[in-house]
Amino acid sequence: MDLRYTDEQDQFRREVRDWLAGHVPAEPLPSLDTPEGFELHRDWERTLESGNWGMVTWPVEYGGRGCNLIEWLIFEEEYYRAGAPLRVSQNGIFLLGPTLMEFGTDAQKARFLPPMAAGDEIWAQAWSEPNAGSDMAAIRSRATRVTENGEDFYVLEGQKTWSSRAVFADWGFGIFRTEPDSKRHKGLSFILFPLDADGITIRPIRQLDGDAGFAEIFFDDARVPVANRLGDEGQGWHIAMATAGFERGLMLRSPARFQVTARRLIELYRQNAERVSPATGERVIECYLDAEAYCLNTYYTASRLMAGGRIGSEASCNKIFWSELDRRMHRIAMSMLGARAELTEHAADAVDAGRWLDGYLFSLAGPIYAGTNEIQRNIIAERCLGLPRA
Amino acid sequence: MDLRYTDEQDQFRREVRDWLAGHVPAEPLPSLDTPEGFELHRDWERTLESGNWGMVTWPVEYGGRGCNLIEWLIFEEEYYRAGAPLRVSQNGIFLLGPTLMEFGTDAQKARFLPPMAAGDEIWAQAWSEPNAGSDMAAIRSRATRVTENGEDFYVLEGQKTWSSRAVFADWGFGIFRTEPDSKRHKGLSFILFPLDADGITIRPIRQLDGDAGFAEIFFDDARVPVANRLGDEGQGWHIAMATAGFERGLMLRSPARFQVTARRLIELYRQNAERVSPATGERVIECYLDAEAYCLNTYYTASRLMAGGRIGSEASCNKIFWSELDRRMHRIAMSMLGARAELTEHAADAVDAGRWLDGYLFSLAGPIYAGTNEIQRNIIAERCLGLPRA
Amino acid sequence: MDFTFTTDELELRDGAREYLRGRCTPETLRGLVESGTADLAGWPELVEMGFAGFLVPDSAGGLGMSDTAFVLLAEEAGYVAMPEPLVDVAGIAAPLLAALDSDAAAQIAAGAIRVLTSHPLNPYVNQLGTGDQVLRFSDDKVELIAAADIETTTVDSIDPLRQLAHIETAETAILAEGVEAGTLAARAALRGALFTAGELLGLTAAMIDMSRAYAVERKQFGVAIGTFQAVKHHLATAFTRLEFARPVVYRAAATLDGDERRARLAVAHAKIAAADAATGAAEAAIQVHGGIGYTFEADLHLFMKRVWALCGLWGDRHHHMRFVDSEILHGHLQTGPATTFAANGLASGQH
Amino acid sequence: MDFTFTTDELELRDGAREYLRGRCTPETLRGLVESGTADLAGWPELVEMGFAGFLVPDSAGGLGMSDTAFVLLAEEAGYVAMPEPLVDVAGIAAPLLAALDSDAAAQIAAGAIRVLTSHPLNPYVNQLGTGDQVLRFSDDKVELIAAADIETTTVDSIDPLRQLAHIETAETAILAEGVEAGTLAARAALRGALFTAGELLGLTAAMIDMSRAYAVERKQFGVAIGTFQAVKHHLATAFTRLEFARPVVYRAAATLDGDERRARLAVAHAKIAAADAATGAAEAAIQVHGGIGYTFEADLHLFMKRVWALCGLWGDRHHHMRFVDSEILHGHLQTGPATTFAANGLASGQH
Repeated sequence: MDLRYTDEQDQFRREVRDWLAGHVPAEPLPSLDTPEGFELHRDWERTLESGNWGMVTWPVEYGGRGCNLIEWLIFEEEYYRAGAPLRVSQNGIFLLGPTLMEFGTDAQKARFLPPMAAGDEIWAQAWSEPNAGSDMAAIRSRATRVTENGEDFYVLEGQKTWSSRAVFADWGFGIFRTEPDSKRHKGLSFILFPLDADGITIRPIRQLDGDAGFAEIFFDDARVPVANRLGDEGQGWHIAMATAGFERGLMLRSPARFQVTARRLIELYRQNAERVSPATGERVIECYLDAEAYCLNTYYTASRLMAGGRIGSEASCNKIFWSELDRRMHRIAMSMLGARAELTEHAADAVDAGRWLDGYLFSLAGPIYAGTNEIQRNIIAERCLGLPRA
Repeated sequence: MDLRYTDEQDQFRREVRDWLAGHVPAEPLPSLDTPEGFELHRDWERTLESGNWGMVTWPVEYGGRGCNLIEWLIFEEEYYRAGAPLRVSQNGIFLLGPTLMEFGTDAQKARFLPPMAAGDEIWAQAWSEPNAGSDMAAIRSRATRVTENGEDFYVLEGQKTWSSRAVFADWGFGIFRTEPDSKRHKGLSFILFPLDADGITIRPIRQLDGDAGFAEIFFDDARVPVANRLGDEGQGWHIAMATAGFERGLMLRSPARFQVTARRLIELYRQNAERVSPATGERVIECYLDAEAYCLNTYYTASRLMAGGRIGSEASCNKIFWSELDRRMHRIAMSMLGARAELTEHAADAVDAGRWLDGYLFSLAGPIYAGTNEIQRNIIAERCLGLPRA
Repeated sequence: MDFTFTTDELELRDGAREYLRGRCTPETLRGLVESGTADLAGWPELVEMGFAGFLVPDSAGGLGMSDTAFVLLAEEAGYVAMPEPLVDVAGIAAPLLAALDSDAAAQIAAGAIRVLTSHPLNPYVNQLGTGDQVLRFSDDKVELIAAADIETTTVDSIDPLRQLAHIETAETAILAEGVEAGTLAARAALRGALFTAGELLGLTAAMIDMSRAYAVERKQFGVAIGTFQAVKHHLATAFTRLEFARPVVYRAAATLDGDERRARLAVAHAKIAAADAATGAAEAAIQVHGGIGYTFEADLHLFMKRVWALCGLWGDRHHHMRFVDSEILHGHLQTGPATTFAANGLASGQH
Repeated sequence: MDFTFTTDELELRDGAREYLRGRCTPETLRGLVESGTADLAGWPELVEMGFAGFLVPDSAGGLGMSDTAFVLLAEEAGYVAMPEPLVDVAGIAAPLLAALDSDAAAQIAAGAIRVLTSHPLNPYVNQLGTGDQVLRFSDDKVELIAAADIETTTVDSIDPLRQLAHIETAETAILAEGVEAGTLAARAALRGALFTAGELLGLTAAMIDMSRAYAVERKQFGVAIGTFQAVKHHLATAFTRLEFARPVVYRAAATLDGDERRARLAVAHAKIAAADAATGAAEAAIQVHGGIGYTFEADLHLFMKRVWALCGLWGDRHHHMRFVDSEILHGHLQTGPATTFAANGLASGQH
């Protein structure tokens, strides 16, 4: 155990820091859930890719740098430290990307990964259905295989919902029932589809802040080539679980994100120390310590993975930890804002340009999406602790 | 709504206060879970009764004063304010007593209530069985009716557990299966039995502090007259639920008890203010406020009951509130004691003679006994909020 | 010692409940949100119901009801997330103007004018419309100002039914100055915090009810999600907090006119307890709702947003907690059994 | 940057685990409790296993292992609620005496003597037996005292396997004075808090495991109580806290010799995180156990009581929290991304 960075790691950090210092937009971009903001974020992805920073852990051939996990964490630290924009491409680069690496054919990788890293194709996830929220196996959308003019297609029918980015994105991925009368986890396949295909309709859903952060997707006789299927037919659930694992695992919420929030919370506390209640400071410290713990746990896990270990069901602990920490930090911040907590980014008086309110809204979704924390606790109890299913 | 005490209420308070000032032992009594302590507590009950203070809410004919609920609360406030001993008779006066008033025959009331109020007969509860903890309906102990020499008896067979006070008490009460093959809530009867009867064996159970605060009771061909049955045969569950209602309800944990703890906690904080962490003071205040809230809620409920209202499933809220508050107050106190938290009453250095540790141990049982807080939350969700049973 | 509401008070509450739940439905609110403005055309009807003059004496055309009863009304207004400025106009301005023998109280009761408030504790005025007036409190002055004389800047709240404005003005009519003004401002703050706590109780009850309804209806894993213990416990905890916050708020209302420090302490407790119950219930509610609670499609968001706004009004948790701290930990107020209603009874060792 | 244990360290851990779980079973502990004394006759076996000289250099007959590895050993000792004073003797006294070139280190490693500690942070000495010695730290002196020269008063702990004593003595051998003594006392405090945190991790894991086993076996309402979501969630929460406390403790061990303030901060975090995880797990465990957890009949009580004792040792939560407060809120230590391992790397803006 040696918790010092190597010279090479320090060198890598310097390189990232220098590049970001020269490229991160001086002003925060507008929300990526607005038309203008989405395109500006896409531009930012292209800028990143121009420096070869699109997805540093990917192999060079797909637009990456072949970085290991520690380098990835260093990259993320510098990224958040620099206040760089949110990654509009996150559904692609953090979820679908790793899935493609593991399950995709060479042709699929070559076709999809480079434009994903370049921001040329932005991906939406399409996990949920109206009756398949936390119960992901209750999928009803169908993909029926047909042959026309010698070409094999899937005809997609049904509905997806809570599809983040779908309002403005280019492509979507999700699982569909390819075996007609199959039940639950069986007979599902993982399929990629262009969002502008005939037969696909997008209905934006207005989220708490009024923006259309997600959408419903309706499929009515939408056709995609069979080559858009990832993995084997019927293997959809297995692949989706792997993808969901990435979502709950290391990459979706890198520690730097929460360390930035903890630092801002400390600043907010200092500005308000005279007026807040006596416990507030310690509550802030507890958040700082937990953000540190999350960072330490991530480095610890990354080191073990690099040494050949595997990440298992304990990834569910991650999801619980960061989501509840994030909500707590923003709850405390909201409390410190007092009568100004309700102000949006459009209000001139809003503290820190309304980012605390915005962050609180977002943090409330944390314990819900990617499997509610109730489901995650069930998973921990059943798979890590061996308690019986009900 | 008028939250001022009447002159008569003030007068009653003075009377209680004066009497207690002249009678409460100067030194705390030893634990009532020791042989010596038990008898000293019994003596105290006799002293109380000598002043006609055994159970002030009971009718005069049974040794009471016919006080209403507000007077009862005033009595309790003065009782805790004076630092008077724990009520070793509580299973009798707070649980069985009210049950007898509601379901007992005149003969039963006349036989059992006066010695109960006088401390001459101390009662143990016998609710649980080894396989019927939170699942109270899983009772297996049997009472078989037999006639011998023209007299009707119940023959008791089986085992009870977690029976508080049973090691030293005189009588016990519990429910037994009187209908041989009955299931769950049916076929049970509520029976009173002398603990020194032939065929009854008491095995003390050592609790966290090392004292035998409860016991197992084994029944092996133990005979009690049929007249010891409370209510009708088969009505046992109904009566037990009423008794359990008293346990969760107003009387078992009167607010004064927690207000004393909150006040001591404030004192402890003041003594340690220089060394404790910044949040401690506010956590103490939150306890004080919750103890006040518990007091207010009790007065509010008492007033409604006096105006003809009834207490329902929301009594489960009480159980949750006081038990979690009590644990929290003692947890904070333990934290303030630092390296001296582990000291028992036998250690000369123990802060406040080890009462905080003792109280913490006791508080850990709060969320468990009288129906775990998990069960209470189920009850609230199902009966107060109408959520479906699993 | 009688901690119950009178039959009159309960009947008025029931009437208000029936009226508000019929008129101010989630559909109504949704319509107001979509139209982009909190249309307050319903005010005359509220006046007709007697709400505007609820605390104005009979002699000035009001109902002459008690502060305690007004808490019940505020609860009902909270339950439906009513956007109209009931607390400002009827809870604070009207009785204060009545106490100052101002004609304005009768005018409020009659619906001729609406008087909003501006107070150092609150940086903005809510729902200021043409024709309204503003009662402005500051350290040493209480002024009554006509909307026509006010320059306003709109300020955007996350609650789409709150229309906030910064106000600036020169032309004013001074109602009180110096010490009297300070006393009036303190009284306004007490009433503002108390009645806001009442609204928070109502909002909390509404969020629990709508979550309960959703948990009964929504199915996952083949059963209603309300069968899951985690869902039950989220709502049972929220319900328990609400049950224990209510009497705290009612006590504050019933002792508002008693000993000043005790009243201030009771109000601080009320605001803290109601805000904590509401904040906790909002988080439980969105967790029970899942994704749909995160959207404009469910009603929940309107109630949560109102909660977040009201928590900061008339003194936030920090403001009130610091007062409790100064009295309890660093002051000499007696605590323990027999002190809760001390200022009204024997207790606290006078004997 | 390598946040993994070496194969050697893990193998030593596994060996210690096998040995301790075989030797120090709940039945053994129960026997010790019933006999009314923590019989420490097992110490020679611990010496033979190399535990006593774990941190003593090879040259002095020890294993010469790292602080990091000792944390793993402390975890295993905590997991079985081992009563012997491993942390005192092997974790603090031995390496400190070795660093002072005292022969006593080799004697500890060889099992010839046991040296306990007395420190201003801890009011009592634990497990002091005839023939032992005490390393006493104070502000300006470090002394080594033979038990024979010590007057002791027994002090009763709720943990039946902790045998506490007040000590008083005149005859001492002074090992260090002045600034050096202060430095040594501070180092002892760091090690004491760190290794106690390690023990707390082990105790936490043990309580979770025994609760898990009980929840699988115990039936209520016709099913194992582990099927109930409330039981699952109690234990899942405890498990999550433990998972996130572990790397915090390991980091503190790995950086103990680095920058002094950073090391102090890391140890404070370790003690806080481990104590919080343990306290929470103890409450979850007793809640899952129900009544039986409240008795001497289940093993749980021995583990809970040890937790309550250890939380107060080598600085309680308040002590460590105040240090964090002074550094983070009121100091100038940089926080945010890239500062966690700052003293060892680039970070914190040197570039």
